[in-house]
Amino acid sequence: MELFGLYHYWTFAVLLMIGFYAVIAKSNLVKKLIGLYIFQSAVFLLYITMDKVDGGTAPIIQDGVTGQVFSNPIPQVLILTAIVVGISTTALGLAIVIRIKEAYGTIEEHEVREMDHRVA
Amino acid sequence: MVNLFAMFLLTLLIITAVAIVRTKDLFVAVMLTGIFSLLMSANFFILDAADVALTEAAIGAGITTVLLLGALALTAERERPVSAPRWLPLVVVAITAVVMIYATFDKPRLGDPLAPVHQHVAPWYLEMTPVLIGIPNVVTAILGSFRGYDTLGELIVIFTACIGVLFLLGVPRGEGHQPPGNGAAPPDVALSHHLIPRVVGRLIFPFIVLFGLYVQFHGEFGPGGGFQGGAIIAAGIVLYTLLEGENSSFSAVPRWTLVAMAAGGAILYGAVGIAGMVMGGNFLNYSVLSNDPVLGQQMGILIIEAGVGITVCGALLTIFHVINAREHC
Amino acid sequence: MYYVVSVAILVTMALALVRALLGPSVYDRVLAVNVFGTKTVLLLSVITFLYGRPDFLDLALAYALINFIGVLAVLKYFQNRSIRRAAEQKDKD
Amino acid sequence: MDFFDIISWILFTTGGAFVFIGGLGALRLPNFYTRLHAASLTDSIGTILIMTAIMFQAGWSLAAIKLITILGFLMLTSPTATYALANAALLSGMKPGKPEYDKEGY
Repeated sequence: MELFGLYHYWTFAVLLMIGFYAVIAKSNLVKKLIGLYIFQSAVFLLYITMDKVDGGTAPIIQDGVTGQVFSNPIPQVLILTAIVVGISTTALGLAIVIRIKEAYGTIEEHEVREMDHRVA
Repeated sequence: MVNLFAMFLLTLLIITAVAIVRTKDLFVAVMLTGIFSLLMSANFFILDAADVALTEAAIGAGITTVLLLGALALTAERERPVSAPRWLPLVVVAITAVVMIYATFDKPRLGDPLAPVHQHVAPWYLEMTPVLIGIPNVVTAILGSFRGYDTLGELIVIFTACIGVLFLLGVPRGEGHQPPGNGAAPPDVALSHHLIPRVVGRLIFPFIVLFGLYVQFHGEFGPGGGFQGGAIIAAGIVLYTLLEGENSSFSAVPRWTLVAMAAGGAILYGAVGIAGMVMGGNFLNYSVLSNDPVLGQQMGILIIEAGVGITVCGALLTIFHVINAREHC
Repeated sequence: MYYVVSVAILVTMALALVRALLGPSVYDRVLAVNVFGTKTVLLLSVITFLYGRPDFLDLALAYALINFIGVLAVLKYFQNRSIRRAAEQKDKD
Repeated sequence: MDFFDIISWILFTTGGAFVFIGGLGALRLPNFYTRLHAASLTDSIGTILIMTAIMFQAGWSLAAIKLITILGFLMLTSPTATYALANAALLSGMKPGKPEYDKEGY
């Protein structure tokens, strides 16, 4: 049962590597961005996993209830902002991909590279 | 028992991620990303992070899908097969995964109260928030006051991303572009002839905005705050745009307002910091804003959360409109 | 008793995920996402009571309001795609 | 165990059963429209039953009002989403009644 306490971390490692695989092995640029999204979600999961305390509850103090154990609020603060920043930067990446499509007519990395070589 | 549920959800999460990477159809990948986000949010909630789960809900349920679909409409829907060998990245990834899983055996197990992360500043924040700031939600207190400088930085990043998207896509298309059809681009018909979605959408649109405002201003007492509230209001206006078309949306919320919102929220945040300096404190020290330091902190947090909400809403809507307008020009 | 209903919801989520993976048409996948969305609302509501913190029902409320937008975005995407395809067809003729 | 607990037990069990049957139908039925039918109908009744059961547990409080609101919005949006989906599928040329269609289904 002790080992199951690490299951969250294993999921983090596997998800991180799935996202990483999409970034390095896929040629499609939108797919690479989705891979990056999985990658960053894995990091979010790692941080949020670390905030949990046994028998704890979310760090919002309730009126008239004493003796509660609260989970750690700091990872939550970091990830809360990171989620919104994540979607903004993903949108920036998508904007670059759209411009690449307009300039090259394709969003496959190897085709873009071939065209660059032909020009050079 | 809840931990078993969490493990089940995490397993589903891995299956979804594998399917996202394996599928050749990008539309399917976007749909599975929606499921991925739902699972992620449920996991965050089970791990006691209600604020984070609400953020993931506000962003992942509407805005992510809409932006990705907008990008797909402008690029391609299917991935082309590659002939290059695949085994090298697979081997690299597998080895790294094994190393990382090996490294996790040194980590404290889930929920260990003696883990190093719980020893340092967190107990101080939990203890001092009721004394110094006097609001129940410790997450909002850290976000707005103790770590206000970080949050200002994050807000500037969101604003910069919005400016970047405007630079890349806000300009008209180049000379070589020929719109499909006989010279005329497809008009933006929206969903105006789908009567039932339109009626229901119009019915719930005000409730989404109202709920967004509730989340925005109830952030001191429950899960919520500027990031979630701004994203929910943005999602509501996206719904309106989907139903009624770009033009009606711009007559309700003009384009310049959105850019002004994206900039104005960040300026408001900075202005609170400078006001603190003028009144004799440090940058972003709200205690000096009022005679009672606790009241000053509460006022400061309320105003900077409003600034965050305004910027997030403006930036997300600007990005959405710019990508959407590209489709119809 | 919260556990019983949670297990039913979780199993249904798994079934919906299988449907999303199998397809075969894109509409089946959108349907699966939709089913998944409502199941998430139910699961979150049940877990708030399991944890004894009913003030977190805001989360389920957010999903109940916002899930709808995804389906409408898909509907609009299909509609624009058929318009685009018709225009391309006309170009070819 | 008092009267409300027994009612919630019954509602929870039937609701869970409906939800599960709906999931099973969405997986096993032969074509898209039948799957849509199974998923949407059981979704509605399952949601109503489970939400009512939680309301009996919550008692008369702010939580109960929030639950009623959630139920109301789900009752509005979920059938609309189903309608929109069926409409999109029909317009794309997928005919009801045909047991199978081509693999991509566009």
